[in-house]
Amino acid sequence: MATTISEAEKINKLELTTSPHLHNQWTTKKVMWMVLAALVPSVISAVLFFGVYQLLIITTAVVFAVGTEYIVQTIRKKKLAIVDGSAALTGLLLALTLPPNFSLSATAIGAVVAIGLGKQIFGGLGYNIFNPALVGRAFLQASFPVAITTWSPNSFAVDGVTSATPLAAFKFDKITAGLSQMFFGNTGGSLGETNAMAILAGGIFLIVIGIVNWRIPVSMIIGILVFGTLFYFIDPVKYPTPLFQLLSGGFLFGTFFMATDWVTSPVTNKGMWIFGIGISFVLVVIRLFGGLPEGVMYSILFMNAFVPIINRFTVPKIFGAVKGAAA
Amino acid sequence: MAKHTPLSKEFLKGLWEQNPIFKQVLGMCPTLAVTVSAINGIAMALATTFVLVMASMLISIIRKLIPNQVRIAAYIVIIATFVTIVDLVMKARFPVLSKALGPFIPLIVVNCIILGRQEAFASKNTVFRSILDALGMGSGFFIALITLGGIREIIGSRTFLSYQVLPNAFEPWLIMILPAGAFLTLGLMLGFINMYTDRKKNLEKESLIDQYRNKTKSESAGTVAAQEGI
Amino acid sequence: MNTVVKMILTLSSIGVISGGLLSRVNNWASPLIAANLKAQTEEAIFNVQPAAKTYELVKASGVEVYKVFGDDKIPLGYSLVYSGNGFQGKIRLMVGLSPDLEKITALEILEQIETPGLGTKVTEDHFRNQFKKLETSPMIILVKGVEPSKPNEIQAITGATISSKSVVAIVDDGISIMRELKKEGKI
Amino acid sequence: MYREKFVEEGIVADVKDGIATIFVLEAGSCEECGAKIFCRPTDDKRKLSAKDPFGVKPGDKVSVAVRGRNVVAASSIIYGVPLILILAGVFLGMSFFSANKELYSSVLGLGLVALYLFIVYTVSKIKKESEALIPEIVFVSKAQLH
Amino acid sequence: MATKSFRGGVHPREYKELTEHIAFEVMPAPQEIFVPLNQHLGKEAIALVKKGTAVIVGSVVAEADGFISAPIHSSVCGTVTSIGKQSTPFGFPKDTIVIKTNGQAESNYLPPLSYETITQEEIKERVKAAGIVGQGGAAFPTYVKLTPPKDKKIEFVILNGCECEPYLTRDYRFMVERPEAVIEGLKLLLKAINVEKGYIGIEDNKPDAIKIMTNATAGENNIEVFSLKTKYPQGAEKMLIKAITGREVPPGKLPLEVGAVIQNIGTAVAVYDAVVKGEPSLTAALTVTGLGIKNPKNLLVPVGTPLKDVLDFCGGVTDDAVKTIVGGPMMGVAQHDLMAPVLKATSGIIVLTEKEISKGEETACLKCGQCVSVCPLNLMPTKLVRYSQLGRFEDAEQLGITVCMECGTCAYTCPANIPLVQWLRLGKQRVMQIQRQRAISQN
Amino acid sequence: MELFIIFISAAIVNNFVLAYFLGICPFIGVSNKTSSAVSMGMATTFVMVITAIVSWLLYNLLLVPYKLEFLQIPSFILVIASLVQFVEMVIKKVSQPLYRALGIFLPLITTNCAILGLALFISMREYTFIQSIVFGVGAGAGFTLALTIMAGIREELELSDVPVSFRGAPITLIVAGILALAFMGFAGMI
Amino acid sequence: MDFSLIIAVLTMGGLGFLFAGALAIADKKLRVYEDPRIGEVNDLLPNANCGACGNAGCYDFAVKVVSGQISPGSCPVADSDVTGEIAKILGLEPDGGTRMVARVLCRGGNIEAARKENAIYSGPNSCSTMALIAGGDKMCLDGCLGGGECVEACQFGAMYMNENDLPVVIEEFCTGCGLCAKACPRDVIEMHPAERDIFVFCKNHDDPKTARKVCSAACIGCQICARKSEGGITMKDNLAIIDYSKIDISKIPFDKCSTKALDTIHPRVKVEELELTN
Repeated sequence: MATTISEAEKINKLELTTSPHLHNQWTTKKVMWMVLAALVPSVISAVLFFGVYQLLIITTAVVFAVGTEYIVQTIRKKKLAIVDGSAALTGLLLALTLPPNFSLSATAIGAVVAIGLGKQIFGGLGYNIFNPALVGRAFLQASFPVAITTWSPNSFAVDGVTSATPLAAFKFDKITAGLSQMFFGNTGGSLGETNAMAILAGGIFLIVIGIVNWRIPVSMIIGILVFGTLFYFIDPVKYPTPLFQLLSGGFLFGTFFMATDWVTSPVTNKGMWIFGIGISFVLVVIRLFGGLPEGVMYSILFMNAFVPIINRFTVPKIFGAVKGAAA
Repeated sequence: MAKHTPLSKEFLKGLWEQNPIFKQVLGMCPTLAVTVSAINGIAMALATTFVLVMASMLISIIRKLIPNQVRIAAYIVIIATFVTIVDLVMKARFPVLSKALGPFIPLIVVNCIILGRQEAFASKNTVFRSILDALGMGSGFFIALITLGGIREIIGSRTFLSYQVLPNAFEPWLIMILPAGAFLTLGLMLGFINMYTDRKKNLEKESLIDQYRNKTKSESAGTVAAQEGI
Repeated sequence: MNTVVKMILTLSSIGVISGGLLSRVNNWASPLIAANLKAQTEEAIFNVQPAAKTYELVKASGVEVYKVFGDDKIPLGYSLVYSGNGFQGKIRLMVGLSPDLEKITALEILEQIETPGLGTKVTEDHFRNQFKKLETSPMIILVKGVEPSKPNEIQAITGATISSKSVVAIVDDGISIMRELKKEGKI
Repeated sequence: MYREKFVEEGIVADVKDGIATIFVLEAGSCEECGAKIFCRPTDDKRKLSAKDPFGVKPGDKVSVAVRGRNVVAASSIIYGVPLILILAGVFLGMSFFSANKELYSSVLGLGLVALYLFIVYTVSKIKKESEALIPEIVFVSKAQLH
Repeated sequence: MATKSFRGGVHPREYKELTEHIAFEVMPAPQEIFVPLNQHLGKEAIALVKKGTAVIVGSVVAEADGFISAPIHSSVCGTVTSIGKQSTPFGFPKDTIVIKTNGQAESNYLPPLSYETITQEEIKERVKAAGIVGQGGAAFPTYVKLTPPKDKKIEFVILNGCECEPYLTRDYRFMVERPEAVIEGLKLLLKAINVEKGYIGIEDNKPDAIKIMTNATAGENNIEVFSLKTKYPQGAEKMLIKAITGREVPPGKLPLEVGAVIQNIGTAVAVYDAVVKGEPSLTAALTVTGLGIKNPKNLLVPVGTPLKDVLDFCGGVTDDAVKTIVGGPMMGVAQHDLMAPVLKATSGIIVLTEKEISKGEETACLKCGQCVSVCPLNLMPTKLVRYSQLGRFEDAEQLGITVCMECGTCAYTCPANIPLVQWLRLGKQRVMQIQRQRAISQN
Repeated sequence: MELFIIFISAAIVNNFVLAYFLGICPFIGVSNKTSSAVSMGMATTFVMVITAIVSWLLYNLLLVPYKLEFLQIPSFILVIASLVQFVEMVIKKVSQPLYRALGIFLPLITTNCAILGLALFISMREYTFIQSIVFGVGAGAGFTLALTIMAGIREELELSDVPVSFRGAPITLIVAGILALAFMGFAGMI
Repeated sequence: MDFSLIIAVLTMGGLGFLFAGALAIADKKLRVYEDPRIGEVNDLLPNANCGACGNAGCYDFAVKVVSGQISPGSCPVADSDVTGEIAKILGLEPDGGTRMVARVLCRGGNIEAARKENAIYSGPNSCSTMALIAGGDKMCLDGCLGGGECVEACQFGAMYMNENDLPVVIEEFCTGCGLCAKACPRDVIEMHPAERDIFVFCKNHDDPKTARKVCSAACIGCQICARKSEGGITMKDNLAIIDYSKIDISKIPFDKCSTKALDTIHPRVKVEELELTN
């Protein structure tokens, strides 16, 4: 051994890990907070259009979601991971799908169900099969069907029409809302889904920084335009225009923030296309033939159930492998 | 083996230890379908228990006469006969209940609890034991159905056995009386019951290990001290 | 060979006993069941035609329709049993009609599997009572959110538009069939 | 689906013409099922046939594997095609017969299925192809006590 | 010239600017060298010396044991002090010859040969005798690569100038400083395998290297230079072949399968030196870099020099250094003992600081699919890793875990910071164990 | 149109498994293999169609004319049980290797519950012959759909960190509950 | 006698006849005889399907026991009562199989084993993954890694990690199934007959100098025991190996083993002595 301590030996402790020794900038926490940031425009729009009370709904949802996560993780003696923002994100997403002036107690129930039944029961972050926020929302829809389809008019409304969502107005009364009205959010609807502009701002931000894979939104939009056009040509009176389909209801919100949820969407590129187009198809079927005016939530949940199968069917061909012969 | 079991045990095991719903997860179809309200659950459980007891009794009486190859078929016919009797009696005497339970009374025939008990117990045991066993299983089924039906009724429509138990301020959760609610409630119930038994088991084990650990620690501390002393 | 004979014998005799037993039980039960059914129908008929005293089934019609009479065999109108698709499945209902088919006396829902707590509100008095004294010409109209202003309008149940709509459609359908039958002179 | 592989362990009961009959030790997914008493009046289902590339002897413990693709193909042959045939037969019959058409068309449908199954039974080509679908022994641990 | 590439891959920050402008510097022999007997893929070499044997530069201290093995030469003059287990850069101790240097400069090279008159067999013999191993990382004996099985038709030799690992600039320096050695080395290789076509693939982040090489090959009809997209792992054999020829090497097969032999730039230079100068594999050309190094350098180091001495030669490490890696940062091995020596195939020593590693806290898999989309071999790391974690190795086998080459793109990109490669490696190891057992059972 | 509605109703809106709880047992014990689910669905559909035919004939040509409706339950269950046995015997005779190949991987007709339910619904709802068959196909399709989805999810669940107490039946029921919620979107399609 | 009764009786009787006939045919053609004793034996077995007996599962074991291929005592998990019961069913004399117990043959816990001077391991806390990276952060490359994979593998709750991060086997709970031994990537756990109490608690093959450096509880290969035990202990690759067929306990120089690697099992607490909380 060398008698003098060399320069190199000054290092206190060397870290022993496997390769690779470099990592890109992303962490789970950072991703979650980025998505939360992308939702800010929608939150602002909700408050502007429907009043300050909506902030209470949002806060309730977030607090109860995070609280449930905290409690379950404590009971299961798991490492507390509430700072990663995923529970808060679920709460916020849930809140944004609720109608304005929704009751706070029901919001709390929804948030608890979303985290408890939608996420933690499967093992927590990363293991859930269904989008937790949508599970919460579907639970509320099934429990309080009247309250959750009662739309209070938004603050810029000039007539009574805007208190119903454009889709419900179309379904039951064949009234079509104006496209620009829908684009800027001057219609009835859930907190986060009315203002297409705000959603697009957040969604495109997420695609640009690489969190959201563009394939899902693009395939969904292509899907709804194709199926929408198809039916519109079959009977333009009975069925709405494809653009109306695109801008109305929760489609855009679902496209950018619900369907693209990493955990519950396919991992393969081919799978993402199938997933997106599948959602659009189911959605058009529900909207046009089902009893409900809106079906984004159901169609996403429905396709979530197929994700494991899609993943299995779209396993990419291993590099160099001959087709058909598995390695 | 069966001879060593006390008679009380034959009855009691069905209530909790081998509860057909909570522990054996059998007969899911009627359990989920009829428990919209507690009263339906009770009716279903009574009907099932009746069939179970009668079939068990009869089969344990004639168990030595039935050739092994046709035993399942014979059980099915016997069970179906009793189910039909129940069905007819209900239609004749309790038309409202019969309507509420709809097609699920006939499905008692294929309830695994009944056939399972015949195959596993009545065909091997004496009449008296078989009846006790059947009564126990029936009661276990009863407990499960009334709990599930009660929970769903209370939360889903604020009432229990048609008496309002929750204030009007409570907005009923309609989901509880939908199929989805049935699945979720039973799933959660099974999970929490497992959790309770698992926890009990774990606590026992942990306390044993802890004691073991403490003892060995003190002893090894002794030996280490002894070694250091040398 | 012995076992085969034994097998066949056992199962056949179990079958025979079961058949015999069930036949006996059925002999006891079937009149009671028939009585129950009759009582149910009767109750419904008298519910939709409160003034009725007697009734008879109109056989030639091809649909289940009862002609009801008050005291002294005065024809009071008809009770029509009709069904159609609701939100979740079939809805079967009975509607009481005046002899000229212009007015509904009352409505009874016999069977339905609508969403519990929501679609099932069609069976509740609040909804059904709207049909009392309702005019049927030219057809029944469903309105949403506002109070009915015309004598042939019905207000939909909040949150269960489709179920309400279905009930109205079934009633409308039934009445139009009745009108056809009336024209043909079958009732 | 096609990549899936079902693996079972069993003991060889009999070998004939390169096809081994294997007594399966655990009944796979049946173990968890509450309704198993209904579907197993005879325990014959514990036996399965498998191709034998190793030359096993009775008593050997083996693992048997079959591709998911083959399971689907095999069940299509014996359930899927008859399903389509019976539907075709019945719908054809319903538009063809006039009196007592329900009974006759059922007989027609079932007859078609019977004919199909007879063809499967006799035509050696189908037989050979269907034999290609059966499981194959993939792992042998020699019998310990023989 | 269109930029060619493959599907998947990532592009980590390069940090090549630290050393790319610095010319090779020769490091003097240290006081003591440690020569492990296993510096190559394959069987350990057999020691020919004993304690007390005097050696000079170029003496053979261990001879090859079998076909896949390589002889080892002393890189210094001195005396063998011991033979026993010593730390190696692999992380595990291996049998090692320790030689104390005496400061003399005697050498015993092989006779130089003229590359114009040399025969195919002579080249192979020389490569074998010189103990040259692949410089790409796996240290596959080059002689073996030059002796393809008779039934395989080899169509071209590809020289791998990608150097797709971040930080490393060794191959780049070779191309810039000794283009003629690279080209002549390639020609010798072509001759040795008796192949017409030679390709050189270089990533397009090294435009001057591409330019120099293109100029240098201007007169050669049978050698072509390709500019490839800068993307990790462009330098992996399979990816390189795919990018240049469009052919895909089947899973579990060698490049020979599609008629290709891949050699590293460093190997070509070593072959050239061995033939023309008669110099056996004595020095490792390596890049010593990373933000944790005070004076990053490109060095020519005697094989067997302890890492510690190399780091000291570069001015030592900074206070915030946390990790020392031998090899590239994506596939190299983290070191725990700085007495581990530099080996023939060592391409770099990197000292990293927290800042460069940028590793976050590990969370559960989010199934984002990033690993699936970057995997150059089209595997599904997300599933494979979960199978490996749960001990379901047979399922992992079915999904092709053995195909994985541990390039690390998946772990680099994973937002949940899961040590994917570690689990994949475990899975591969166990699956291979299972496969071996199965093979035994069937015979 | 009536037929289409019956089909959609049985397959999706009032799915046998998710709305009527028929055939829950195999649903809970289902393996994680999609191919097994598809195969089992196929076999069950086949048996369901045969059951629909036979039970319709039995009910309308034997029980009703002779006023034996009260024998419905025992006669249906006997006929179904023997039918299933018969089908298996025929299949076995036709192709022993195929039958043997599937025997263990395809726990056929554990769905007596669903099949008896089917037969009872047919007589209760007074379907016509064709309607009965369509109903049988729809029910089989719905069963296959639910089973296939569950097989996929099952695999995912095995890879998940589900709390120990909730593994097995509880989590399956909860997934079924959420699936039932998702299927509610199709309500009103009939 | 009314008509419907006759028809009902005929219908059901006929159906029963038909079904029985079909079953009879099926039975004749398809039946496999299963010894009823298989089921009885199977009911007695622990049904953990651990595979320690070398069979595919408990049912497999039952089949083989009944057919006489293996003895009832070869289930290492079942206790003597169960073995006796099984033997009774088969009409055999009960034979007591040798009870095997898992032994942890490493005492290099956190205190004894030296850590790698200059490095810390960072990665999943699992033995197998630790072993992959430079052999974890202990210097000894043959010893226990302390990741607790054996404890996870134990299905009977018979193991725990002590404060020194070494696994401990609770002998009374150990069924001898050997799953822990299989789980250990370093093969530190071995299965031994329960009564065996002398072991070399080390697996290190390093030369004496290194061994002394890496762990204070290592067998340093000094050979003293091998010389004195007259063949009961042999040295292999710097590690003492006990040959249990030749060992004579009186000849073993326990006090000469400086690291106490060669040792007997310390007198332990019996589980029966523990106070059961309920």
